[in-house]
Amino acid sequence: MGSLMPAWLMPVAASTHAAKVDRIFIGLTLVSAAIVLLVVGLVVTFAIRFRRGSNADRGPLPEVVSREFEIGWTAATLFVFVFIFWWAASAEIGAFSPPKDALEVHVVGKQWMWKTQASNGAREINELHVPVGVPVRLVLTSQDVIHSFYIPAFRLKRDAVPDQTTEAWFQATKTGTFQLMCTEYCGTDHARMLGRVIVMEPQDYAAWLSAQPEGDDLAHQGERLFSEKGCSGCHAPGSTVHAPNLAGIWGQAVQLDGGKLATVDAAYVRDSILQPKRDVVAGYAPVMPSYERLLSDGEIQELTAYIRSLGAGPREVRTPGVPPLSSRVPGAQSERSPAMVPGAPVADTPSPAGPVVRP
Amino acid sequence: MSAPVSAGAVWRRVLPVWLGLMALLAVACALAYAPLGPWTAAVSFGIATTQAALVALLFMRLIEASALIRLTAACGLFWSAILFTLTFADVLSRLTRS
Amino acid sequence: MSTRVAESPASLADPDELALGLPESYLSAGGTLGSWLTSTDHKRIAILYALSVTLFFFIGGAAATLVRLELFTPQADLVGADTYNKLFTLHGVIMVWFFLIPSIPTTFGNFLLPLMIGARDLAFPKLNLASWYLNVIGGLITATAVLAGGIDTGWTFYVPYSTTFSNTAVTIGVLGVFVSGFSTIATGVNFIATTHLLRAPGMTWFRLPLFVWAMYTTSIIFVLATPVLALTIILVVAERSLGLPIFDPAKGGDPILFQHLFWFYSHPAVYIMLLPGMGIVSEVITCFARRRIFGYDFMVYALVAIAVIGFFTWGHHMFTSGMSPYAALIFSFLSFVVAVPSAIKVFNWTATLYRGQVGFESPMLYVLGYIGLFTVGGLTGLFLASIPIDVHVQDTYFVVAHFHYIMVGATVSAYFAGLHFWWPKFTGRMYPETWAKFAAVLMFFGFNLTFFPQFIAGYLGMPRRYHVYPPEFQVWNVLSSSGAAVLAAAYLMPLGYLTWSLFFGARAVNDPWNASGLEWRTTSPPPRVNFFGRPAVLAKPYNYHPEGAAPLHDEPRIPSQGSLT
Amino acid sequence: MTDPAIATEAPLHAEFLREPWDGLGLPQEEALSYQRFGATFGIWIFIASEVLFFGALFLFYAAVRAEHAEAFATAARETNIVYGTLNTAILLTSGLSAAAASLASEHVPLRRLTQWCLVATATLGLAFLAVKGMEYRDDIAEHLVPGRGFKLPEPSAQLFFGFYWLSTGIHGVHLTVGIGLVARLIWIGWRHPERLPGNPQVEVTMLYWGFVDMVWLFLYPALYLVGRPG
Repeated sequence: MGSLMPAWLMPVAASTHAAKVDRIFIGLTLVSAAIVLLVVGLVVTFAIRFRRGSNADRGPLPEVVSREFEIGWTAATLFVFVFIFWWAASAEIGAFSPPKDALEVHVVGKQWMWKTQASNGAREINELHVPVGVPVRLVLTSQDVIHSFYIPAFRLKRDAVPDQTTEAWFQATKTGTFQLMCTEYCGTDHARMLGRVIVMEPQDYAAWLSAQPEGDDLAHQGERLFSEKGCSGCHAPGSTVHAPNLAGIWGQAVQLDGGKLATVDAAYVRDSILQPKRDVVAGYAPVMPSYERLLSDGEIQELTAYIRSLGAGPREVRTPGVPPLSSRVPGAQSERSPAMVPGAPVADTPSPAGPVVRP
Repeated sequence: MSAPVSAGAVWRRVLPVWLGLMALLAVACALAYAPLGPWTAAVSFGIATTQAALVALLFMRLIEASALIRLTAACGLFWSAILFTLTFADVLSRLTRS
Repeated sequence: MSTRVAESPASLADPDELALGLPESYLSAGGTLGSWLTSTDHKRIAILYALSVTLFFFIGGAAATLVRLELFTPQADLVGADTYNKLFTLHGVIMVWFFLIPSIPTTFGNFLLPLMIGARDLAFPKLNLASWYLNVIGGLITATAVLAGGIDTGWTFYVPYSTTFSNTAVTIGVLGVFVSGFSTIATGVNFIATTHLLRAPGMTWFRLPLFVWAMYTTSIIFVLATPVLALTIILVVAERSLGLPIFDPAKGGDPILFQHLFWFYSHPAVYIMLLPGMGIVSEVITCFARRRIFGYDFMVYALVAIAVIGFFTWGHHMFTSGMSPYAALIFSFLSFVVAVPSAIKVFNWTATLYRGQVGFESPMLYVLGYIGLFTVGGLTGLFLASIPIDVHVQDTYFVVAHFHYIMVGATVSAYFAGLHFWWPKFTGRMYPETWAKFAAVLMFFGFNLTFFPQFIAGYLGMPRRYHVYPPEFQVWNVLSSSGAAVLAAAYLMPLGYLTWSLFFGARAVNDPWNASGLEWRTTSPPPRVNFFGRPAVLAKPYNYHPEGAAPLHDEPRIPSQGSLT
Repeated sequence: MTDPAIATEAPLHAEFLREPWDGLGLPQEEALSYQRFGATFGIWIFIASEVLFFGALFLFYAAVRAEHAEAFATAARETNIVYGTLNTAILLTSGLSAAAASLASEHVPLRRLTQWCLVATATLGLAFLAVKGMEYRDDIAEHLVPGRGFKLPEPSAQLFFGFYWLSTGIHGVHLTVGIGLVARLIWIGWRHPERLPGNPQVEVTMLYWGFVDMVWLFLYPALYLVGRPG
């Protein structure tokens, strides 16, 4: 079906989802072209054939024809439209939830750059390196206004909303460098909030990852915070305060006060840190203070990664080429984006996507 | 309904409504302190709806208005219902997700 | 006056027609500025509105011209980032609230609604005049925001950018929109009451011209959607200027809730822009095909269905916003459903041409262009209702192209069709037909050249609201900007020849198109009281030929539609 | 289409008849009654529009409350239920006098009753604003204005008070407009007593007043009755 459209009219398709979207797009284009040709063809034909004073036959139309035609084409359009809805919606439902073994990448948008932190420790600015063929789950948030994370080659777009998390996922099918853009208007340099997504072969990715300075691992940062911010005072196993032990709870269902069940995931952990009194686990007193304003979004993400590393929940990541968590030591974070560094002068031309390069 | 012609007739029509409204206000105020759990909001807004209905039907005379005017008032409610239903379809499913 | 008509060989007038010693027209009843600015005559208020929307159209058009010029190259060489952001915001705000939404209802609607139903005026003439003042005051307040440094939020005013981050004159800008909202609601109240209460004897609901139905359904949206925008604006102003926490995410507020409230208004607002154009097309196409409209009842149901279902679909603007995916599916389905009545209208217009006596006067050329542009705009709407495609093209030029096909390609074509169709009735003058035909054709091609490349650029991934862009998109932007130059010329042309016709055009007869509506059963231009005596209606509209019979060449209208007493 | 309730023995005043209702070719009495129906219909369309306006306001309240139920309960406990209940009673009573004014205005002999009911309505409206002013003063003294130095620690409690100030403010503006409209009628009744009975503007104003009452009936539980049992 892809051959029906000239290549220069279609953007590069480099994810599993892109192929599906293109199929629906081409299908809809064909249906639409047929309808446009039908309508324009009929309008032109009627207008010429029944032009004023022509000799065409103009016998009266029986009333019944009109009614049957109306019902006929109403039903036909409704049928076609509902079919397209079903087609598009089923593709969408199939892509609702990411595969369990996805690599998790936290994305923070801020005026006017993208910061990414993979759960295996890689932190980048305006760049994202991912292995080909591996599902990647994006957890997005923003530090200021709404941004939108858009990779045309993956047909992927998701808004990053301040103080909320949104999710999306993709699985790249081609190696190369692809454009990343902001598509939710966010102020002066909205048009320069660009970046690159670099898709690599798994072994190249592993090599790239191991060449990264170590110690900026999310979970280890979180571990440090866990004691610095005083969480361990209550949540550590030997604590005198009666607080839930966090080991092994990731991905589990916990019983809440009031009988509800909650699954321990990023959103639940975030809520428990910021609004601890909202969903208290059954059997515990609501004594925890809120950490709202005491922790940044990034720190919450690090704490979440730490809690997650404590328990092998169903979503635990096993990424090729990543050393086990215990073998890595905490250290200073480093930012190493060659593309854009905050504060650096911005060129008037945005950085082009560049040709697709195989590393 | 025949239109009243004396001052007494006017008051006979509106005073009972007012008494009902004041009684409902007292009930609402008292029930707000009752330990009804999650039903508190339902009860207090239920009473408010009843009061509003009394005002609309009897003070604003919707009960004797023509079908056209009643339809107009119903349109306001129906469109508000669209606004609430579809927005809450999103808000509630986002809330329960987390 | 009558002698001049008789002398003019170009005039189609039957000399007797204007020589009856009839009362003076609404135009000559007082020539001072004061007599115009205090008039409660719906026809004069329509002219006032026509002047103000034309002014706003050219202000918004000037901003669009600068935007398109800037986009000619990928670099920022004409204006900087902030100026560009203010320009597209100005273009959007002015065009949406001060041109597109008031355009057809307040000009054609004001002028024609009472004439078409055989009334002397709208139900509340003073309210009508007040609505014009509110509209102009709103427009001036928004224009003040430009002088105060401009607004850079885009016409959508998304929070938290508009409330806490933008350093521009957002408050003044949105207050202008707020004030104009009162004007819109006042117009809606007036039109609904007029349609219900002031129809002439015999003018039953199913004898109403479709333009009246379009005005009626538009008014329902005016009245029920605009207040939600007003409240949303108050929320933004309260947060931005009064410091009350409303949507502030740091305090637990929900920016997505703003989008729900905004689009609950702004999606139906698209139908505010669309339905009136559909009304005009139905009037013009029947007249120049000399046929009854195909499936009148279905055309009415379709208008009502679009107006009502249009309120259920706003969420398709929010598929990527982080809205719940289940809600997205509901909105996607409802968006497909609302496309069905639009499709029915296109098929019915096409079928109306069948076995007609089709003439190609300038209003008809605009209408034929309308059908093509509306079909493309409507079908690309299906792409945007499909969630996977929408996720890809949301906030790209694909969306920009789609809504310009609907709101500019279709609606502005309909606006010009109506302007040329009723110009003789409004002014009593004929315009140069050759120029008008040329402008119609130029507008169609200029429009397609401007906006079709944007579909491609959008699918290739060019985001909207970018003043610099990756160089691979330049070819599409060059095409688009060249088209914009053609389009600008096509829009300026009517301004020239229509103004010329006011002074030098031939006098128009009462019914130059041999059309069927009640508005043609009075003089051109009509007198203050609209009709001589009380019109009565005896048949369905578009009575161009007996029911069940074929239209004959230039057959005179059968005289049962309305009578001049 | 004429409304039976307003086709009454109200006097015929030619000056009430306006364009375009005078050109319908109806007898004067019928034209006047038709025009009155038009005015009532018009204000009801406007009220339907206002329902959506306040509907959106309450939607905002409901959505934020659904998300922050606890904080809303805590915050709502800080509102002054005495002032709130007193104001509700005042407004309900003004609704009584408004309804009585509307009924009485249809009869010439009840002109004085109409006038007194209008005065009572406006006075009760002013009393409401006075109580509201005292409540505002106390709220400010108790640091219930969102921002720096806000009384409660939870950030989302500020959202509740954002809604509190905004909604009572909007309602206050509506009420002030209502008082202005009633004052205009009182002025008409005082300067031209014969123009009050049968004047369509009485019913229109009183319908608007009734709607403003209804809005408060929902604001009362939303602002004052939340979180009281705790």
